[in-house]
Amino acid sequence: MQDDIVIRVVAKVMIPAVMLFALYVQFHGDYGPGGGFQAGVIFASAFVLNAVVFGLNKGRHVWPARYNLMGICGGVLLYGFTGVAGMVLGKNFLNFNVLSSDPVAGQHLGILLVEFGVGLTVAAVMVMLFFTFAGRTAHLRLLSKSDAHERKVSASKTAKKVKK
Amino acid sequence: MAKSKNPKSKLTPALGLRLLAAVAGLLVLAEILVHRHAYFALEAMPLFFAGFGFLAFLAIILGSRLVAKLATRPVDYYDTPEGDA
Amino acid sequence: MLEMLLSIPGLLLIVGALLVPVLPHAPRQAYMLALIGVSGYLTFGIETGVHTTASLGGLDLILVRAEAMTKPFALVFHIAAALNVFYALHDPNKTTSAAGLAYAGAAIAALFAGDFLTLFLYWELTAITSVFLVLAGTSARTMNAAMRYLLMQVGSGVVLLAGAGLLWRDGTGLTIQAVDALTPAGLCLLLAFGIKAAFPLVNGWLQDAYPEASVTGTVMLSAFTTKLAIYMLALCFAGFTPLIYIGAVMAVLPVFFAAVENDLRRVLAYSLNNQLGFMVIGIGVGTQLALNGTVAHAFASTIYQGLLFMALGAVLHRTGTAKASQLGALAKSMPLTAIFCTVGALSIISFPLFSGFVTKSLTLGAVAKEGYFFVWLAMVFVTVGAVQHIFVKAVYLPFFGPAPKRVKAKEAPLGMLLAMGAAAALCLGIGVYPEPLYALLPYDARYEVWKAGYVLGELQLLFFAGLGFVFLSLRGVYPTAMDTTVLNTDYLFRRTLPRATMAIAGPVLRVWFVVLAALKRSVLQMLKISEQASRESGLVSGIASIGSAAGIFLAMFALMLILRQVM
Amino acid sequence: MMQHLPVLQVLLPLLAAPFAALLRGRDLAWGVAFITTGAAFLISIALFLEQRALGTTLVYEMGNWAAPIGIVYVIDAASALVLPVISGIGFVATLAARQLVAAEIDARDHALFYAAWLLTIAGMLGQVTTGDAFNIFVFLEISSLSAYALVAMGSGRDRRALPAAFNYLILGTVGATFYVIGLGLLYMLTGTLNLVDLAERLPQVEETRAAFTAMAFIALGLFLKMALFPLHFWLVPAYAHAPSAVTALMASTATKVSVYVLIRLIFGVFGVEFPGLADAVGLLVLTLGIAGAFVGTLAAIVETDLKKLFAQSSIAQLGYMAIGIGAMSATGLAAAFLHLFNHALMKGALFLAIGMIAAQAGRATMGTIQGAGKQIPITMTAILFGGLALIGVPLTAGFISKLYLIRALLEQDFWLLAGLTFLSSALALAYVWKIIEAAWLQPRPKGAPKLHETASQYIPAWIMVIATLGFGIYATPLVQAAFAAAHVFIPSVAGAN
Repeated sequence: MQDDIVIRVVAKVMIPAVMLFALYVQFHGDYGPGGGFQAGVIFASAFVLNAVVFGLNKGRHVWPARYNLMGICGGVLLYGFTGVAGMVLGKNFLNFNVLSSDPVAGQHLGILLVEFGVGLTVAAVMVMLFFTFAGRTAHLRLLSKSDAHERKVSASKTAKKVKK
Repeated sequence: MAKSKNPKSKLTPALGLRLLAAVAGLLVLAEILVHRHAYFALEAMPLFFAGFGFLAFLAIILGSRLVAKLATRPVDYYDTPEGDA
Repeated sequence: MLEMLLSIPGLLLIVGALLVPVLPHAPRQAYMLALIGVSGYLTFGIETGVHTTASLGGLDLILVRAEAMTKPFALVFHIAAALNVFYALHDPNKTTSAAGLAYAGAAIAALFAGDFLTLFLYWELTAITSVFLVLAGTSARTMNAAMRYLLMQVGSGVVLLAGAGLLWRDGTGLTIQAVDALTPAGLCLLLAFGIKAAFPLVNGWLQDAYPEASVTGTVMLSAFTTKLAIYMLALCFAGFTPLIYIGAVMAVLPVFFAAVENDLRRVLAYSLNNQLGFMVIGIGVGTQLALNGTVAHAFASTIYQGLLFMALGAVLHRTGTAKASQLGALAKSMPLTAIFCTVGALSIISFPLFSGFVTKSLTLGAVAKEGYFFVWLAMVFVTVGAVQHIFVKAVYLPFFGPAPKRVKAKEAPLGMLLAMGAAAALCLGIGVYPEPLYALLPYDARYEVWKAGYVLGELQLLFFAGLGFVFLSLRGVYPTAMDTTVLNTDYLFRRTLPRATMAIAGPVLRVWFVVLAALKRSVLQMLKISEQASRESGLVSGIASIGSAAGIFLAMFALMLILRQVM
Repeated sequence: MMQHLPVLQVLLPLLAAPFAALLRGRDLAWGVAFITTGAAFLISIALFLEQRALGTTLVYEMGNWAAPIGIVYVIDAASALVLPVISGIGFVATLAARQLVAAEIDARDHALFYAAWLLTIAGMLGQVTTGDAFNIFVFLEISSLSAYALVAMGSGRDRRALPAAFNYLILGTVGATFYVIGLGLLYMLTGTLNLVDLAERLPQVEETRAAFTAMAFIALGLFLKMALFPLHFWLVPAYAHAPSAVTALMASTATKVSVYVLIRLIFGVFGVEFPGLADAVGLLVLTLGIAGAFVGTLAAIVETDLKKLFAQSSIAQLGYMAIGIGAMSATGLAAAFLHLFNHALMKGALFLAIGMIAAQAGRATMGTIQGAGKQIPITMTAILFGGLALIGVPLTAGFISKLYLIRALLEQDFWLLAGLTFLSSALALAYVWKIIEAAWLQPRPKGAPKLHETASQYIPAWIMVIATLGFGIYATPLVQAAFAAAHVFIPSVAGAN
């Protein structure tokens, strides 16, 4: 799959665009369709495409395994602490009005931060899921190779017998 | 008041016996001199108490014979466990 | 707390007894004597009437109440307690001295109880503390005897409680006063006191347990329980005529048993039984003179019976046996004990100049005055009996008679001698100068004892009884003591009762075992079924596949909807 | 700070979880878990005291949005009673988890384990505090999913943990889905998800078939999460093959939270007068409850693996809670709350003690504890006390809850049921005696490995035992709290408590 030049060139062009679009969807959630979940998935699809096109190790290189856990936890903590910020500033948990002088601006800021947290977590989860399952194919292939080898060996043995 | 009397075989020393007879006689004599205020007719009878004392003693020994025959058991009777309460 | 301790008589001794085991030997005796002294002084000061009351859950209890009759009993109990301390000077056993003191305290406190509930408390306390005295006995049979003793004593307590309950239910209140014996409550109380006063058919425990107790234990036991019962009978059932005939039977029967019995301490237990018979006759007659007689007799009997028990206890302590068949010629080696024992014997056969004479004559006179001829005759007969089983059998033969085999014995220890001496002095003192005792008696009725005719009659009776003995032994007919077990009314509880219950229980038990076996089989069957059901693959709790679990789930859902329609 | 307690109760473990996940160091994750559960326990006690002092319900509006629109956290007498149980058990289990997890799960997964551990506790606490129906579902999912993960983590030592976890996952999700379907129906009928608001709007639509179906969905979903008799198949393998620490936590809290949610919805939202509730559901719950009690006890009698044995007995005990609910009366509810509280203590004690044995000996079966009475007396005595409490021996907490349960039944004249309850708890004596006999009366088999116990091993179990005995001997405050909780749902008729 890696050596098909057309795919490689198109992928190279597409991946940055996909990421950019993901960010647009992320921050556009307030006014139109979008928001953390959708943006996260799109963001993750960029990495999946990369890994599919350029191979797992390159993919793993771009998005190392430890990013997964950090992404997930980071997202949740971001969401949580935006809420806690509301508490620190005197109001109840998840109260965004107090985040800036004007309550409406506060709401916007709050939503943006929270949605970004969600996006981060979802992206990390999706990439982790992909690599968990994709990683296994390598493992499976190894298995299949060893089966093929055995078949070859047994086939040669029967062939020898037939020759005798 | 010690009365040296050993039962069964030989008689008590003569002195002891004679002493006994003297006291008995004295008590019987005293009966005549003394007037006793009696509640019951029988009690008023002279020498009632003397006779009754003697006969009662014999009756008790007879009675004890009866009890000995009926109500005695070997010494370890209750020691043998027969649902001893 | 201290004020309460001092105001309730006897409580000082009970609480004080707790400290007894802690003290070493010598100071312990002094401490006990001091306690008895203080308690005696306090109780003696209490005038008649109600003193302290308390209320417990709506019931008002009279803790301290003195009757006319209470003072002599309290005094004699204190004297007995003191004598017991002296008597047990040689005995290192801490539990018996503590139990003995508590026992005396409980008995004294019971005297002053004003209502049946407080009485019940002390009644049980006397039972429990006295069991330790029996348990202190050394013979193999002690444990069983103690248990039988405890059963009877606690049984009496339970019956007392039942009586009190019935009284409370009838609304007659719990205060101790004359009770009509023919009501159910009255019967219960009569039985309760009767058990402890060794009425016929329930006297077995007295002859069974007392001789099994330790040397000092028996002496302590002989003083309190029975006299307390007599005191209660006198309070509640004075003048109840059937008591006269119960008393007569109680007096006469033991005479024959005592004649046959070989263990001299058991002989004394029988004689204690017939002394109680005398007192019960006095209560039955119920006149002031009779009651005076009973109280006086109880007073004197506690002392001379105690003395006799002490003397034979000393003999047992020194020679190791109290069997008439093994004792003889002890006077030479135990002269003082012999003398004190003789004084006791002379008192019990009411020989003039001794305490028995001045006290029993009151009862005798009262009975004669009321014209109960046969009862009077029985009482005289019993006096002759006393001559036989006490004077001859328990005193003359062991101390002065021939010794079947060489019995080596030393004189009793000092403590015992002191106690016996004091008791003997008391017997003689009361006999010679009875006025202080008469002053203590509840009523003023008097009976002129020192009339020549009466004294002569008494002397003739005793002397010719003695002659009877001489006559029989001369003819060689006088029975020698054999070592046998004499059956007594406790036979009823130890053989007849168990055999009867087994007769009834036997078939019932057999049926029960059959039922039980069937039950067991069915339970095992059920368990086996449930085991199959619960095994791994079993229907009920095996790891069912998800499909079946979901199936059940949906079935439940459907069931709920159907239920909704149906209901 | 005080007014934020209701949200902190849930927020603390929720936010601590990601932290714990990130901490790879030795015991760091456990440290976070320990501090968080400790704080949560203190908070729940503070909430309990504050609620009792005020007497009314504490309401905490998320983001200051008012009730029907905004999500509110409600602390009333009922939740104030259940919160300390969950956080208390969580704290003590975390205390014991250090030893148990170190023995049963390899070091690499510790951080993730404690993350899931904190999440499941946060989920349970959330279910109890939240006042919004859908929010309950969210927390239900949070606690269940992390529970599935925790159970699956047992596979390191016992491969059968995987199928058990998978079973648990599927059935748990089926239950949760039924719950959310029911919720959807309710939302369609009433247009609101706030519990109080729902309760007010429901009477108008009570008669419709949809309302009853919604109630049926919700009730059934929770029956499964609560492991009521026929729907209990997931529980025994899940508890038996999960890591010992997880069994200790789950057995004492997971099903109890579902019981609380069931009470909160059935009595709080639908109310006792809801048509068809008393007779249809009530009757069903009673029969399933008593059936569960017998099945659980009989299965426990024949069981040899200790974890399975006490898991079976959990089904029986849950049967008793169901009976309490089925009685549909204030005393019945109070009995259910009492048993919810006491059972958590008893099971906590038992599984913590058994966990210690399993950690040492691999599997805690009748064989491993044969003659162990002399080698590890203190741990075995903890199990003994737990067993006695299960039977309902006086002076233990078990007795108090059985007492009020039977009283509730007698008040409703369910004479047969009271008898059966009594019989089944007496039957429990069989499996407790089986353990006592194995531990003390039989000699230790020759080759058996030597068991040993250290203070840090048996202290958590003994904390629970002391709590069981404490609440058994001096039970009045607990009983009053239980009745206060019951009266939140069934207002007390004057006189009848």
